[in-house]
Amino acid sequence: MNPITSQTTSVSSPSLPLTCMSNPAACILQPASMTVTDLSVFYGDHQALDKVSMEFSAGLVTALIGPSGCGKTSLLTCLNRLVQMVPTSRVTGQCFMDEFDVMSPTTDIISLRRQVGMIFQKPNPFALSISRNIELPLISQGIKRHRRHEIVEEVLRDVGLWDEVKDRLHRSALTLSGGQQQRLCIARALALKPRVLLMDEPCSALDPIAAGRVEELIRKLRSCYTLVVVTHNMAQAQRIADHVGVFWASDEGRGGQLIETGPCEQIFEQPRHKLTAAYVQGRQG
Amino acid sequence: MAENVPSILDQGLNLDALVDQRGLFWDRLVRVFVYAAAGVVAFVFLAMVWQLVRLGAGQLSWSFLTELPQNAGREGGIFSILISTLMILGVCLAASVPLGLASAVLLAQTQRQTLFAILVRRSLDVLAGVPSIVFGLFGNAFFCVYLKMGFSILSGGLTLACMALPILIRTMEMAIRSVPQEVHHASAALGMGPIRTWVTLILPAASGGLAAGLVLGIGRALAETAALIFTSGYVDRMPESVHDSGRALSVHIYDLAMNVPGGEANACATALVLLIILWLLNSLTHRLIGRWLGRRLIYT
Amino acid sequence: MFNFFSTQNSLRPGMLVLGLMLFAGMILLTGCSEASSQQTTQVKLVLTGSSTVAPLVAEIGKRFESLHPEVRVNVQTGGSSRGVRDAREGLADIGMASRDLKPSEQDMQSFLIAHDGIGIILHKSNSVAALTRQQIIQIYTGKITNWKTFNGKDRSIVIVHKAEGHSTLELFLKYFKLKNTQVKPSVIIGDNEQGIKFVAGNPDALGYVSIGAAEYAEKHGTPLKLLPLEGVPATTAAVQQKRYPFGRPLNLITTNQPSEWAVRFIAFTQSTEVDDLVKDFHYVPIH
Amino acid sequence: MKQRQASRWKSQLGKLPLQISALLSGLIVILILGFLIQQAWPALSEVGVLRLFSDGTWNPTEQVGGASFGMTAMLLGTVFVAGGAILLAAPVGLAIGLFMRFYAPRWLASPYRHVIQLLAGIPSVVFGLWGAVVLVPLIGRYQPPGASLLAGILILGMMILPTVALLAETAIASVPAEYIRASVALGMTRTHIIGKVLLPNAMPGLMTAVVLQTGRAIGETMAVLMVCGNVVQFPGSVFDPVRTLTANIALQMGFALDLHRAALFGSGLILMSLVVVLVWIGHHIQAAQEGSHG
Repeated sequence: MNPITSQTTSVSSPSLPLTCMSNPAACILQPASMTVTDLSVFYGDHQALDKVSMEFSAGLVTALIGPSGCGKTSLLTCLNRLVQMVPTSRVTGQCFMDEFDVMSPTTDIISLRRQVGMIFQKPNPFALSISRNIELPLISQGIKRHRRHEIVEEVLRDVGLWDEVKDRLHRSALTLSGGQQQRLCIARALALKPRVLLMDEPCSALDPIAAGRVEELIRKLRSCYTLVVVTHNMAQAQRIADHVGVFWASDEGRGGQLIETGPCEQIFEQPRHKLTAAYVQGRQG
Repeated sequence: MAENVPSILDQGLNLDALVDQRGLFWDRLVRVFVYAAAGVVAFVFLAMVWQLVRLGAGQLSWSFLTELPQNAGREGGIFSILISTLMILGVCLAASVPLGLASAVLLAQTQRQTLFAILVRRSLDVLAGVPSIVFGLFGNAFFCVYLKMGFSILSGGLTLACMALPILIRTMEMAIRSVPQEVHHASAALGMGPIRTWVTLILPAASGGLAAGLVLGIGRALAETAALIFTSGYVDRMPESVHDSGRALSVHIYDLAMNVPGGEANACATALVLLIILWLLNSLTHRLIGRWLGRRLIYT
Repeated sequence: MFNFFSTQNSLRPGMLVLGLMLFAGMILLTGCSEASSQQTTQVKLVLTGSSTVAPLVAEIGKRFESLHPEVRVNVQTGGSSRGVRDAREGLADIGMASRDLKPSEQDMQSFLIAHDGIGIILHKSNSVAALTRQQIIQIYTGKITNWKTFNGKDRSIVIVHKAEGHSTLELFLKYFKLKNTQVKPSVIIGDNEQGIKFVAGNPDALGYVSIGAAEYAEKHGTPLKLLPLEGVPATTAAVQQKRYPFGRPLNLITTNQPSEWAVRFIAFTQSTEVDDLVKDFHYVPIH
Repeated sequence: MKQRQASRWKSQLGKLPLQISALLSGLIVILILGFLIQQAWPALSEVGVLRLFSDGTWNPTEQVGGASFGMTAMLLGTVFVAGGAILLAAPVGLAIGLFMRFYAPRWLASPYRHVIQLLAGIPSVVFGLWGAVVLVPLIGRYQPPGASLLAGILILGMMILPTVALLAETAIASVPAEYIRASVALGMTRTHIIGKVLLPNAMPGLMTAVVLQTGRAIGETMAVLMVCGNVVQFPGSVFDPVRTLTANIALQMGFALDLHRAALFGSGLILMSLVVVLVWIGHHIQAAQEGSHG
């Protein structure tokens, strides 16, 4: 029995605790670790990522840093196979979530995406009401209405949005501020009880105060979820990450490569690769 | 028909910046021509509408809409004509909307220019240009004779469906394409299946544009005459089923104007009814498109 | 779906409109299909053919329907030849023709329902009172082009001619021994009504239509007048007395094995019960 | 395993109806073409394509001396009416477009545009009605019979004018505002800007509009049928009546038989090929435009 396919039933089971965060010990679904091996991504003739191998440890925050256009987002979209929505895309290499093959053609990608949530750079709530935004994915899992309402409240409390929006749950999500929208998107992803959460520059479209709140949220989510965060903000990476992967575009046009990976302190204080040192210091100074 | 929707969003250009140079011959000549054209066109069209109103308004009343035509349409109302028109429209929409929507969804989904998509698009372009009388010929030969439907509302409605299809598909595809790609991504990332994504997110988001396309299609179908004369016929009785022949509003106008001495007044009155319906639909389209554009702006 | 609307009303007016329209369409269709299922128990008589006969038969059909509610009579115009053809091929139960059967159509049987004639019509304001046969030929072949020749106004003659395929045209050409290529028309019209309408709207026009249709229009205030032909006034009375030289029969056409209801309908059409309708249309009853 | 395959199956199945619908929509043109050819075949094979053009007159039912199927006069009638209408509508429509964009006082531009939009929605049969009731008697008063080439050109021109004007305005509006600002900054006059900057840049859009509306004028039936007089002849002047191909079909389709009917489908084929050529030209203009603008 493959947990990727069994996920659906366990989520809808009423015995499941409402949330991990209020009581981490009650997590039934442990955060999963993810491993990629020799992963390359092509868009048509263009190669975006070149033979990347790395591990994202369960329950830890891994930050991906590096200049623009070096394949960080491509790597992220491989982890939930969103990459295949680009019609010309092609992926080689392997990717595992715990011991299950993500890239296998027999994988149920719907179930996969429910376990591997994703937050985008630009907040992208649907043009629906706030509560509807969270409920919609739950409806497609067949969760009953009263249960959905409980989940909406729980996840909105988790992201610290409940007190701000509880009186206008039926107003359009587009009336929220950018920071609120992004937290709503995180809440929407959490409602599915993912084991891994991918974040593509989640704070870059937000003002510093809103970004601070999202960052705080990320720290709170640590240990309940495996988090993979792409960021351009060195200080932020330093604040939130346990592990850091540094990417660099290769010179031969073969796309981005992973040039260094390691614990956060090591990358920022004793970088081994000279490009890492330059990049980290350049940005810091 | 108003197939095109001119710039609803003005580009914010300061038009007062364009001025004529005083006394320059060409500037003056062009200005005179432009103003004269605008004036003459406005005058001619206002005269036309006014004459229709003058000839037809006297006949308009509630009973005109609710009574059956008498004496070849000279007297009485247009009730059976309205019902036939509605039934023709119903058949037309029932056939063209599902087909059009499905085709539009498919065409909007194909990001790459596959041969299939190119061929379908090109043939729809040609279909959009085919004269309505040719649709009439085809409808007569195919639906009435070959499929043995005879002169019937069914034949007429299906012929109109073929006519309305290209405009439906074109506007619906535009509407669907205007939904940002992020919605697809967000939905996929949340593990929602394609069917649910389309039904609960994409189509509702595009609904304004879809409805506008639908209204445009209805407008085209309502205005059509030539394709209907040889498919749905011109029996002015109350149709009992879609297998009966039925006379559409536009065919009624034609018949009263050309074949009925003393039918002008009722022809003009019927034309006024048709114009009012079409103009209501037109303003509905503009509302929908305006709202739809407005919502798109929130997205981007 | 219901939930969707209840929470999203304000956000989705387009969806609402779409839904309503589709809903209305479905109601219409179900209504139609119900109506058509009732239809199957009914008898449907289809008549096609001459546009001269059609309005009369349509009225007779209405009366027939009121006597036999299970029957529905559908009348479509399309010219005499088409009427004969449709009846022969079974597309119509009965054909209508405003002429006799041609030698090539002897496999069919015709049933006389009324007499009619073809009359020359002018606008009422036209001062010309009579034209000889020769003069009409000269006008139609373009040798005389102005009303001045007949002491009318100095206006060119607008010649109204019928479109190819109508039996009125065939009879006209036959009667005046003309070929269609010799005729130099100013305007081509389709049905009788169109011709009457055109002449009534044009003081310089000259045309030829069914006498019945013309008299009917004249009586209802249409400004036109019928010219006598070879000294005989073009009236229903003259047709009735068989004095008018340019008369024609109005026929119903069937195959040699007409259906039961077709026979009953034809019998009804030929009966005295509909003489008042025939007279209303200014045709001449056969009795 | 089973569940996964089922879900793949489902997504494949979901796409199939869409493909079938799109295929059906695309096939309608083929179906129409096929049926036109099939129905026209007796005329094409027995009479021959050549005779459709070489026969001097249109007398498909003539008993004495044999039928003739010449469509040249009607084809010419179509060309005259449509050509005249577009010659009338194109300059005036352009002027209206310019008026709405650059000349009309601010308070007038928007209501004027709205009126033009309403006019673009008037069905052709209403134009025909007005033409038959008002315009034809008016012309007839000066030059009988009134129903004439001129009436056809005027009515058809009026009919396509609003759409030409709206398309022209859209084409003009699509010229980047920077061009105009730059021209204004250079002190160019209004006519200069329009003639040297706006029109050359808007030309592909204008041409597409003209081509598409020519197609519409060629295909128009009802309005033309009601005002043109429908005599098959080469018109000697604009006051002579003409018959177009479309009016010919509408006039005779109801009772045509055998070869006559087949010949009418033949004329439908001619109309359709005219339109295909126009659509093709329109596409090339558009493609050239997109090519030049990247």
